[in-house]
Amino acid sequence: MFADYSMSELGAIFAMQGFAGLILFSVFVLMALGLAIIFGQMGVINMAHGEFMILGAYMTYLTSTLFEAYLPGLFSIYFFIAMIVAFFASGLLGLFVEWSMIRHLYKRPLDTLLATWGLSLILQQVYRSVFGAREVGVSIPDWMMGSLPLTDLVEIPINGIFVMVLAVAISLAVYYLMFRSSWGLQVRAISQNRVMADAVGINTAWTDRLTFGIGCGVAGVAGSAFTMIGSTGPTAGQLYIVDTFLVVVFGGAGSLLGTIASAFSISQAQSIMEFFLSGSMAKVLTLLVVVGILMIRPQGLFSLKLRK
Amino acid sequence: MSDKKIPAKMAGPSRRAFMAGTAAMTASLFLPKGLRAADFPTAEVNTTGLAVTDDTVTIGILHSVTGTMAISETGSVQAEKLAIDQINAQGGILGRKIEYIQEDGASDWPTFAEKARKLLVNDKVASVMGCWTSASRKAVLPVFEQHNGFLYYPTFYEGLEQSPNVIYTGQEATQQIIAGLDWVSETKGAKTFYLLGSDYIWPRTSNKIARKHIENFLEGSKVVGEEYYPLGHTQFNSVINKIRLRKPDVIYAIVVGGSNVAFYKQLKAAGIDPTGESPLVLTISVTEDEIRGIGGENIEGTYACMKYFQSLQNDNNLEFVKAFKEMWGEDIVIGDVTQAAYLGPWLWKAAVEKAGSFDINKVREAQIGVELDSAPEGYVKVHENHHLWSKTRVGRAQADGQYEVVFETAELVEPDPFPEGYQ
Amino acid sequence: MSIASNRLFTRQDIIGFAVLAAVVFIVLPLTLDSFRLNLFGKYLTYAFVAVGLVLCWGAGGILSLGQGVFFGLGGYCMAMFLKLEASTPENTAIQSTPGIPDFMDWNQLTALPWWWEPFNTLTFALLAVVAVPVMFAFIIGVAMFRRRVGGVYFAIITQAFAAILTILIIGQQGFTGGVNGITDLRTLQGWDIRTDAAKETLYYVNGVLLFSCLLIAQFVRKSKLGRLLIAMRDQEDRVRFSGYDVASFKIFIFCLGAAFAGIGGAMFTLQVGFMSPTLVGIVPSIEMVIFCAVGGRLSIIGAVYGALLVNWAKTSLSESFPELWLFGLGGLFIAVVMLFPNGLAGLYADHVAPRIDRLLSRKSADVGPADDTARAAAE
Amino acid sequence: MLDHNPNFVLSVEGLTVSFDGFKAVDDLSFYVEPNECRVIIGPNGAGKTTVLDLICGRTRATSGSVNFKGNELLTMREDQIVHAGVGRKFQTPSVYEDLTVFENLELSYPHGYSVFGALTFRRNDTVKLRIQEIAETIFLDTLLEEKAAYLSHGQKQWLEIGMLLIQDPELLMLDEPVAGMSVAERRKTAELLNKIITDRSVIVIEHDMGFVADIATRVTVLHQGKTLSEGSMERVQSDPKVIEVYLGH
Repeated sequence: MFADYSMSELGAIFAMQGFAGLILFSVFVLMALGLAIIFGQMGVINMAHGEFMILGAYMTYLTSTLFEAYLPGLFSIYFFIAMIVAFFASGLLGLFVEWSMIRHLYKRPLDTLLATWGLSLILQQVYRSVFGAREVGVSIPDWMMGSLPLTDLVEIPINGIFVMVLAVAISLAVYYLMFRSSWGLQVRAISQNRVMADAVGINTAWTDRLTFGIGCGVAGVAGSAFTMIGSTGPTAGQLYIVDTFLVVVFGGAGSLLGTIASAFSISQAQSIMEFFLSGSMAKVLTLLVVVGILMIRPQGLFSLKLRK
Repeated sequence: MSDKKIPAKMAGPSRRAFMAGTAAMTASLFLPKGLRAADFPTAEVNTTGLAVTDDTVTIGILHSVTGTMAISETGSVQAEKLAIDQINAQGGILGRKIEYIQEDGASDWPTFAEKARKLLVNDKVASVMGCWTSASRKAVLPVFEQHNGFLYYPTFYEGLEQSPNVIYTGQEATQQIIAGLDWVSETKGAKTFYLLGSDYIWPRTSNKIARKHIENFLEGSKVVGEEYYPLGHTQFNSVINKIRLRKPDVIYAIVVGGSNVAFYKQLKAAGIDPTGESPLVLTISVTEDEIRGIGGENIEGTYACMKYFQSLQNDNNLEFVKAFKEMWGEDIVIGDVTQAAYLGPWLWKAAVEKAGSFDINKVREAQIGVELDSAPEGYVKVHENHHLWSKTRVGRAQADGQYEVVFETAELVEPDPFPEGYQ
Repeated sequence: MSIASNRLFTRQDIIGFAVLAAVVFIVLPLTLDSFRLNLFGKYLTYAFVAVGLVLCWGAGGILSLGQGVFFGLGGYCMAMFLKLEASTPENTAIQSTPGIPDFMDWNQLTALPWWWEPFNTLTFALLAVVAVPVMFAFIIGVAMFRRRVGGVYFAIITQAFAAILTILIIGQQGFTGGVNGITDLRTLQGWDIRTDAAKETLYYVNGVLLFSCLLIAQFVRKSKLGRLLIAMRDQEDRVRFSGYDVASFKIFIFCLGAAFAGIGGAMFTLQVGFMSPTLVGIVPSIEMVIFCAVGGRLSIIGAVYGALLVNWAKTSLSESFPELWLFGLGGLFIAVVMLFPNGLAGLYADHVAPRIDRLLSRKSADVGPADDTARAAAE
Repeated sequence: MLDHNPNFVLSVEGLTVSFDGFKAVDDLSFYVEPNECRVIIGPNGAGKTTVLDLICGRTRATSGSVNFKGNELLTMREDQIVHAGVGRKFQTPSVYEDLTVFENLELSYPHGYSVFGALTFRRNDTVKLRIQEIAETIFLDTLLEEKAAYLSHGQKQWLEIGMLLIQDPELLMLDEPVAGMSVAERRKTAELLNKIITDRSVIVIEHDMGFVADIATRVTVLHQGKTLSEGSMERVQSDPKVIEVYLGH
């Protein structure tokens, strides 16, 4: 298939395809980080994860509308405000959901799956009632929708760079929170031994709530970022759920590094296969390979071998 | 545009005068005042036990208002309700007000079948305005054929079907595709095409027809790529790179739903701005409705091939748009399918009044050849294959989310659901 | 359970089966018109899946989010047979290749694919309805349970299977009918399945099959295998170190659940008249779990009521409040999980069963043990 | 290994397991004779429970050999090891709380191990008699109808021992059988153990030295995954290395 092309063209295409893979990687990381915190550290299967993301997207939409109406001069930077709004909106909703539902279900992880599925249905209908059944168009500042021509042939989409930078920033923030803050220490302590954590005076109830809230907040930021590349509608969140769970499970629950490694390998596999095969088959093959590997290595890529 | 004067078969005496006096669209078959239900005794106009009383007739509306398809089907529901309101304002059909029972297909095909059965068997509705996706139509089709119901189906679709129990008010594939390809080939000199679609029957069949047409009828043209992505796919960077590699003159895109938004945003961000027309982007799946989600600034410059655009400047359409906005709000937009859905109740009304009966067999017979010269899209006519004769138009997307019409076929295009040479 | 009596049915079981039989075979047919009866027939096909889930999930602790895969496979096997019967050369004369299903013709297939050929025989198709889902379940089960994948992981991987199969069916539309599914099914060995009379007959066939599955499920639960499942759910290692090959029991119960689901799928195809990938995917698979949870994850009878109730609620809510029924459905999920973890069966066991027992007997040596188990598990 | 010494029921040789580089059991060897009651003691983290886990197949060894009556256990599945005649009681009582005492014992009755066997298993008089007999041995014959969840901690321990006894294993491994018991229960348990260890080999992990002295034929002291000392109770107690480890502990 490459016979007709010059070396420089091929080089350019491969560079851009590599970049496409990296964007996909960043998208996966953003999708999965929030869930990795919630599912990996707390064992809660949050099927409403996609709806938390979409809440972030809707918040971005609202912010953009407000800026267009009242602060048109600052429109070009509204996106940063929108991400903060998205974080707090999804995070607060997360806190509320934890308080009202999740905390009663910690001993029944499979039941969190059902309850959060119910939650996702309700949220979808709320979005539909509030924002309408149609997708909303989120206006993105012009500077974010362009591309950077690196050479004559290689063009890099700016929103791709933005997503990548965001993925790195959020990964670092989560890493810092989990491994360098006292909160992170508490979260890890609870995930290892809840009873003991309670006994040594950690406020497990509050830590759990905060963890869930932060996980949801991160999802909100991801949703906000995805307004640049995807659609914002009541049911858009469901598109992400399978991919997200597979990324987290494939990485090995409980390991943030694993989540990132798994996002990298799945995105690269999918990106490469998409280039050489047709889209649908690439997706099926990627899923099959992931599931196949999970069957051979159910604990995922990264997991501690523990003494029972 | 709509000054094509074809005499309506049962036109009332002072049609022009009436049109001036009402905001509602008038069907060419409007009955003169004075014709009341009493002139059409229920026992005579309803011999098969449909839900027709002395002053009402009940029809069904069957679309998804929940689930993933609600996004698309909402417009159709609105258009059908508008048409019903307008017909009632004019005195209804055979002196009877239209009442409707709305059912939710919930974006789930078995549910569509279930609800269709309910409407036909339980509610005995005289006709149904409904369905959007091919899958939902295929699901309800046996139900309509078994219980002899009558369905007005609004969506442009892949063709390959001609049921005695369905009137297809949207375009079948050749009506939508061929004229557009000819246009892009003649006026833009396009030679190479990259076909892209969501992975299901409509894009695949449409692309099959497009490929046959490009390869067999457009001299020197060829297809340089054809690709499908799962419904709901949101990552198109890889295919965009493939498109760069193949350097087609035209990207022929039949992407639907949420994927649409992702595709156009990523296309633009990757530096393929449709306004540059290199490559030119031609689609048959993006109406004004979809542009709202995509954002006009992201799709500006894309060409769409439809039979109707909201921006059509004819009297019928101006009134239609005005009435639609009055009913559903100023910022509403109207797409091709919405307009086709609007035709359903009017076509049915025309057929019922032509037949002088609600009986489905009589309506079916009367429906063939019915003409509306006051449809928003202009004059249309029902072909004996149950599809509509209609024009094909090409529009160029503007930043404000509307299309500028750049081309329309001189004549009505004959519907051909089983096109020879394209199989 | 008393040592002396290890009977297949306790008194409570007999009451449960009798009442259900009365509902399915007498009350519903007498009170519903043929359209509603057909709807309930459709709901009952989901009950097959729910009963299988009681065995896998309630008893065995194996939560599969991919039961739609088995339901769909069973349904597709039936649909393939019916489609071939409907695609006679006369019916399909307008096609380029008459005699093959219409969707194949639209996709430029000129001959029936080899793996469709056997579905010309009814016997093969009926066998396949059970065998194909079981084979899939067996492969998944061996791969997962031998490696001791369980709990959440199993749930998510089965969910991924549902996603994969849906994409495959939709993508390979020349062979599968794609997103439209296999539609326009007409006759079974010449018998028109679309008539009201046929639908009524199918309703009873469905009921009888459901009761057969319930009896099998009851037998399994009352056998030592049933107790082993409960034991495995609580103390898997103890079972293993009592000399049992835990994986083989899980594989068995998973396959049994798949077989039930396959039968349900086939009956769905027959009663509804088509099969489509929307029944295979993630959403229906989770909904099927909900039917089971609402009925009571530990009660096979409860599961049937769960399937009936949720679907009935879905239909009537969406008829009266089409734009709001998701609130109701979502609220139901949450309520069941938070407030009634043992579903209808739990409510029955807590409030109704004791009264019935008091009414029926003074010597209560035989109080429904399954319900006690349910309560204990909830604690 | 191949030339299995019939004098030993169990030969453990060079047994090693490492978790991410940490060797929990390091090149361990010991031998158990028929009818011997071997007690393993050692400070926390010495690898006692891990040794039992390795023998019964719960943890996979990194290297070494465990030979039981000519069978290499390291390559066998858990259930096969049980069928070979090895029974294992866990440290925390693991009984099926949702089932009755009777059903707990019934599930351990060595019959109907396959799927088909479990489906067709009949609760006949032989089974009932055997369960009754075991229940008497473990002091639970009056509680057969009781849910295991309602038993006291000590009773659960006995029940689990009973579940092993009903299988009549040739090698019985008990992990801290009297931990958490009241004095009265402890006495009864010692009595029970003395009764059941007479015609089989037993490996016991225990901390209670009085109890150990009561039942042990030989004692193995583990420290950091290795044998520190081995022999009779008196010999081990006077071993200076053992004293140092325990006092230093």
